Amino acid sequence: MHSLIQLSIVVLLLPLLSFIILIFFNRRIARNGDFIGVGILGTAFGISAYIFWTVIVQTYDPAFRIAWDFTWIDLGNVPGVGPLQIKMGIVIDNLTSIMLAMVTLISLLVHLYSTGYMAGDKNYGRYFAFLGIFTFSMLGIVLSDNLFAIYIFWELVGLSSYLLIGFFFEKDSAADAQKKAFLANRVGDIGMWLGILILYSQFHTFSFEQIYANLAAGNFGLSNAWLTAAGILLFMGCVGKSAQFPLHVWLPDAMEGPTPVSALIHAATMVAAGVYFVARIFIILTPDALHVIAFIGACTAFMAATIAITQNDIKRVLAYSTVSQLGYMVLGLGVGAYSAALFHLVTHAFFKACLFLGSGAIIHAMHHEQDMRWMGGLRKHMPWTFATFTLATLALAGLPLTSGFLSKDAILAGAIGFAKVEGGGIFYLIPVLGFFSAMLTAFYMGRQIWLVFFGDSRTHLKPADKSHQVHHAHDTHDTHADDHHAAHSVHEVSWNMRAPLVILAALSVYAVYSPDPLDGAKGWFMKMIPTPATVVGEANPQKGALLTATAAPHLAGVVPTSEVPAPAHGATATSTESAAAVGGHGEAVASHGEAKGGHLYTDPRQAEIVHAGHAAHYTAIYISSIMVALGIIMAFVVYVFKIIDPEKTARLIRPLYLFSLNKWYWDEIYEATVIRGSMVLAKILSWFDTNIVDGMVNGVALLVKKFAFVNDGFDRHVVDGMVNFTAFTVNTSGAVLKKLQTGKVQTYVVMVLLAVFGYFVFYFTRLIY
Amino acid sequence: MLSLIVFLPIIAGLVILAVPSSQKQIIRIVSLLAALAQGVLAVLIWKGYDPSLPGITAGPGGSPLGSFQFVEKVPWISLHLGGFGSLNIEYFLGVDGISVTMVILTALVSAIGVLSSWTIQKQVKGYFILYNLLASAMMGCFVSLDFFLFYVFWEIMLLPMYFLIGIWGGPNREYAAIKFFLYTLFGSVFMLLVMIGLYLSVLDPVTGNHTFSLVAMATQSNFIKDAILGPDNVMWRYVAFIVLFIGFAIKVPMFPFHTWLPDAHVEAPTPISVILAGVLLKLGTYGMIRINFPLFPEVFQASMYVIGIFGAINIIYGALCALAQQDLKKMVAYSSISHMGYVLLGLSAGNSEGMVGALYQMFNHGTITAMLFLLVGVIYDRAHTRQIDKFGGLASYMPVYAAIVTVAWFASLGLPGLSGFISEALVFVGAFSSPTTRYIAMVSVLGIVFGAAYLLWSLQRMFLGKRKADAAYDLEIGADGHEHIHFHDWKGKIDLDGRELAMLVPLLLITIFLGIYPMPVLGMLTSSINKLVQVLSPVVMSQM
Amino acid sequence: MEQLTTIGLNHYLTISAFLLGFGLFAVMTRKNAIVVLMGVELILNAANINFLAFSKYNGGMEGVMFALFVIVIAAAEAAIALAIVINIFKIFKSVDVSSIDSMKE
Amino acid sequence: MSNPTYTVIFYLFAAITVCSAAFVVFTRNVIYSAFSLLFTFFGVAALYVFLSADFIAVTQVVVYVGGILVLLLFGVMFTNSIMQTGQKSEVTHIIPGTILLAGIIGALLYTFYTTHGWMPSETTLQGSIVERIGFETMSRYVLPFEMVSILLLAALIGAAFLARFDKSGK
Repeated sequence: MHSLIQLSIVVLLLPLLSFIILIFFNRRIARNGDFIGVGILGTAFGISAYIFWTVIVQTYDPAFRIAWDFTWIDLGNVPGVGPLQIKMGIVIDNLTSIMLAMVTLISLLVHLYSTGYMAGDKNYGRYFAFLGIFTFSMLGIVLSDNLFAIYIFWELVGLSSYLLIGFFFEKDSAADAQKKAFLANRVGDIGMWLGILILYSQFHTFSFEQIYANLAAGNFGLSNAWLTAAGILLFMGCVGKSAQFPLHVWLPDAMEGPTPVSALIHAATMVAAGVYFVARIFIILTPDALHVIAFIGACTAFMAATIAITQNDIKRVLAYSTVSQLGYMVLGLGVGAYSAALFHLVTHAFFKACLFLGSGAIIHAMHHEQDMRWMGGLRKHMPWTFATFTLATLALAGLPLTSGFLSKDAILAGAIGFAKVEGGGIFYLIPVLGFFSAMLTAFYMGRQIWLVFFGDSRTHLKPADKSHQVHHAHDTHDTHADDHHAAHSVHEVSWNMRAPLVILAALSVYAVYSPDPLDGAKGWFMKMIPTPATVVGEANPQKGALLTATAAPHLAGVVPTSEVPAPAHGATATSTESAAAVGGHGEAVASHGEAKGGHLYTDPRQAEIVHAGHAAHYTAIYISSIMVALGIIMAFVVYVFKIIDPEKTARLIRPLYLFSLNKWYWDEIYEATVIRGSMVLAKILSWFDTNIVDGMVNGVALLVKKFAFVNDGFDRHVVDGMVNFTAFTVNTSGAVLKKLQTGKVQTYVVMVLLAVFGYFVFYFTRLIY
Repeated sequence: MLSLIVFLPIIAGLVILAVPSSQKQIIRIVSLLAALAQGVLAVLIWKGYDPSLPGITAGPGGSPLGSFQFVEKVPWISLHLGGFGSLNIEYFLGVDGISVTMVILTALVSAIGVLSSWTIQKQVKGYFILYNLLASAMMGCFVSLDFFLFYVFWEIMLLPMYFLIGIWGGPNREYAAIKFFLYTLFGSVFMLLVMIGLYLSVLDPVTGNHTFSLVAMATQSNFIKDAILGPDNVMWRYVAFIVLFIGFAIKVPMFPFHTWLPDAHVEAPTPISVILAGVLLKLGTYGMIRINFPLFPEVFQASMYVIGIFGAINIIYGALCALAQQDLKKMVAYSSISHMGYVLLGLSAGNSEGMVGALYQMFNHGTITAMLFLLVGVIYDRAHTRQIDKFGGLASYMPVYAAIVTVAWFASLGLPGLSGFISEALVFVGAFSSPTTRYIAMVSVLGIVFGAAYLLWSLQRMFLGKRKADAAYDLEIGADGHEHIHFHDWKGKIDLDGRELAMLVPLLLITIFLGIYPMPVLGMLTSSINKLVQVLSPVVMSQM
Repeated sequence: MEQLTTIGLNHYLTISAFLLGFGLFAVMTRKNAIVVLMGVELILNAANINFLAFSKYNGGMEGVMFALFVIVIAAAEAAIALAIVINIFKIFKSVDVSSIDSMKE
Repeated sequence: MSNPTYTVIFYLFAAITVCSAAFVVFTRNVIYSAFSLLFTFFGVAALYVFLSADFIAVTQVVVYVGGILVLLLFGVMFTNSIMQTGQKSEVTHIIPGTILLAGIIGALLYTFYTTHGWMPSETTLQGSIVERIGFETMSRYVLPFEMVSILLLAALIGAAFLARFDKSGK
């Protein structure tokens, strides 16, 4: 076993150890054992930093990969399949080591921060235990080398998120939020699970490598539609975890959890897991699946941005910006800008964690006031928080010289290139939405900065009864008295909450990632995380043909620069030929980091996109800078110079304003359709079960007819099943026959004689005929 | 060995018979000792079991030896009936991978059941005698390889169950008991007919005369070609399969025949619910695997699709019904209907993954649901109500209980790291891999979500939030200044006491351990299941 | 005409048939227990007529003896029956047979 | 024997019997039916004489008229006082009753007049049969005779027991 593997296993198990220690013994240890959590995470981070160093810095190789696995379940010699084992394993490549370092670092910082933020909570120790198990499962996702393991840790992440969101479980809102989060994730997970099943049913393995190999060899037995379905279904897991468009509703509510948790889980790591997973399965995604992913990402980015504009809760604004940024990443993956998306994942993790921790500091300082409308003027009181928060904001808005600028522009460039390659039209919607969201991001972040830090304190403006104003529950020990003298008692937070802010802010500077403040592609990250070659292009001949259909016309335009005739891009193109085709694009590819990794895309479409994406780099920079500038200017116009009064505007476009304020009514829609629907269905079925299990056929009719009497029927525990039905029939027949038994002797006599007479008649008729 | 483990409880019952009924403690201890001894024997069997031997069908030379283990085979009843031929019934015990896991489960659950019967105060003597009889019968069903013997144990099982529900049950107990009894009897009557039919159509390859031996029946070549249930009588074979299947499906319980389960569970006392859900339901599916499928493989092949559909209905229907329940115990009952649906689905897949998953699910459902019912019993003892809405905020006041409930609930909704997940996952893997049941699997995946829904919802309503206005307990400020709760007329510990922990912790540990490393159980299953799949596969039938 | 003038077996049988029919009618239709008893007596008489008629035209004594016994038993039957009727009257305060239907379930 | 007077007398008694029987059945008044039953019994007794069973005829008169009819009248007296209208007794099942009355009588007559199986033997009973009855009773039918007497005794005692008014009031 490679030493790095051993180390990574240690890293994986350390947080679990911390969980086990703390969950059982936290009451018996001094300070409820928070130092144990911090210490263990420190160690874990140290080890993963060493791994990072060895993998990224020392062996500077894009293709670096070591793996190790063991047999977990041995199904013996299965008929029709042969020996069948389900293996668990660990893989370490550049992506893994980067994620490893990132997760442990942020987790460590959050642990540290929490020692200040959560001090004095009655479940202090349990909190750190939960952080431990979360880190454990997150590391599991990062390290595992097969779909099954990822699914396992995926669910475990869901569990720990459930536990942490509902940490203040006495609050009903928290309890609702945790349930909502878990269920929304479950919905995504079943999709993911089905995707896994589709792949397994063909290859009888869960391991990534073997699935890649089998697909590349074209062993996929089912039709191509199934493969696309598998891609989209797997992506559903990401939709759930990283709160993409239909299932994003749980993330904002998840802000009920403690703020450091929001920073760790709902900004930096867990939500990023979805993107990480899509990256892992990136090369098995068919173009159709990628289109779906791209569009969902774009929609998410745009929708969340529009919602974020009008939110008043400081954490909710950040939450929606998180959703929006995740949309960017997914969009990036969808358009094939693989490395850019992952780049954004890492940069976003840092500056968003910084933002959340900063907001946590603010909330802490403001005595658990979360409504931005009652803040303001904090600049003077908390300089550190202000500085770091602003830097992170700039990164989020994507201003030059920040890390966010590099990654976001790379994604947008990829989007433009993608739209070009796909032949424009509807596909241009994706970059357009991207740029528009960039502007909105700049706008609402500017708004937030201004409302929170500038102007002077508006605490006194806060109405005494805030239940009408604020739609979310506040922390339990939050009284009006606090709010009123809040402005005076506001003070900078202690060092253990300040240090993480500084570190994270420092990691939001461009220099960390790339020497060139304008081009992330020159940085080590995008060199180390090259876009892998897809395996589905050539895995399915018919798909290959389809590809040329889409790509050929565009290629025709490119051909003059390339010496290779267009047909070479056809399904019949051998890898060397199409490699030449890509090589035909000359220095573009050379300057493009992938060439160093000896990456030659055998799939013409992918080659096109990568190239076009690079070509569009500067266009993207220009446009996005303009949009961001626009956004910031708008924010200034509205909130600094007060040229436009937001209230007036809101009244002016009230429907739009409400639409955004109420988050596009997604919660209401789900409440009305899914939740209500399934509850009603459940009630109906249980009524159906209690009353008419027999006769499925007319059962349906009865369901519809008696729909109104469901609850009424509920109370009556009437006959169910055949047993009582038979009893019923016997009863009625008895009731009918009972009429004959009058108990009057004469009636019996009559009957007897009737019988006798009947016999007579019968007898004589026999005689006569 | 097997005889000992089967009849040990009955011996204990006889001992109890001698004890004066005033000595409640002695009676309890005697049956506890018997249960523990059974457990020890089960562990010995587990140790001594060689997982490489497949079982299912006879070994080389048509004799069960070399395929089954711990075989005990002596002629029991052998009559010469003149023209009818001769009636040979054997006392024939033996285990293979399928039964040995169930034997372990039975021993475990009955031991737990005895512990949880400690609170029974009414007619302790009679209760424990019946209980031990029940334990013996269940164990006998799992180890007997002679159809007649199996049938005898199967019927013996009904009687104590009827009384245990009907005497020690809740307010509506007679109704529930009668319903249970009628349903199961209805099934077993048909079983009797099929059994006779099989007897007349199967020849023992060794002795050459008719036999009830399931081992001989499992080999299609032992059937007389033109006998009533011989290979030629396709129609009768279908009829026999369906009738037998219904007989077992009632025990499972499968969808249209499941209505006895909620009533029985709601009325039955906690230990009996534990036994019922933990072991009895498994007998249905065990019967299918041991008798129904291998004896009529071609019919099974033809009806996979139907079984799968019923499995899916069980999963989703049960989950939805559970979602609508107000009574916690009824919810758990419906959840076990839903979970048995997974077993059916896995069986209908007809491939190794699915069947291993189904068997493993049987085992896990045994432990997990036993845990759920015990937990329901705990709160019912304290609050004398099971209405979910009568609680709230319990997590603050009963932390240990809340923690264990959380683990159990998550185990039941199939959280990875707990045993339930692996079995469900394997079931789905299998069901999806077989083209027959692929779409069914795609539908029944919904069950995962609904399962999570009702469990989390009940968890929230009972444990999270604050005490409800009409809760079944009061709040009071304790000596240490913290809030405590106290239930009316409950003298004992508010949180779990030693006995309850002794029942719950072992199950908890088993659930977690098997969730992390399933091989100790799966390892015993695989070879038998692979053999079974071979027996059921169309290839084998084509040369039959 | 000769059929009518010479009295034969059938004449007696006819009478007995009528008596039987009337008796049955009484038993069937009359509500008063006493009248029902009278109907029974009519039936018995019809039977007796048959006995004697047959025994005469057969020249045997069996019919006669049987008629004798029948009469005796009829006497016993009447006694018992009336006693029962009186008891019924005591209990139900009526001899309306149709009102006595405690045999119904 | 074709003796006109004989025939006429026979028809007379037959008419008495049948009509009085019909009156017994069809009248609504219990007392009337009781008395017309008296005529029926007489008529039947007369027919017995025609059947040359004089002893039976006497027995009939003694037992029925002297015993049973008195009993019946007692019953009537006990159960309802003559004065009130309770003597009227309603009818039930009138339709099936009439149908059966007609049907059964018709059926019987049809049988009698279509059956020629029984042809009267030459040796019909002639003269008085009293002593033959005595012989038969003491020789061949002695056992039935004794049994019947015991039965009668038991019946009478039982009847007395049943019919007695006891103060306990059952």
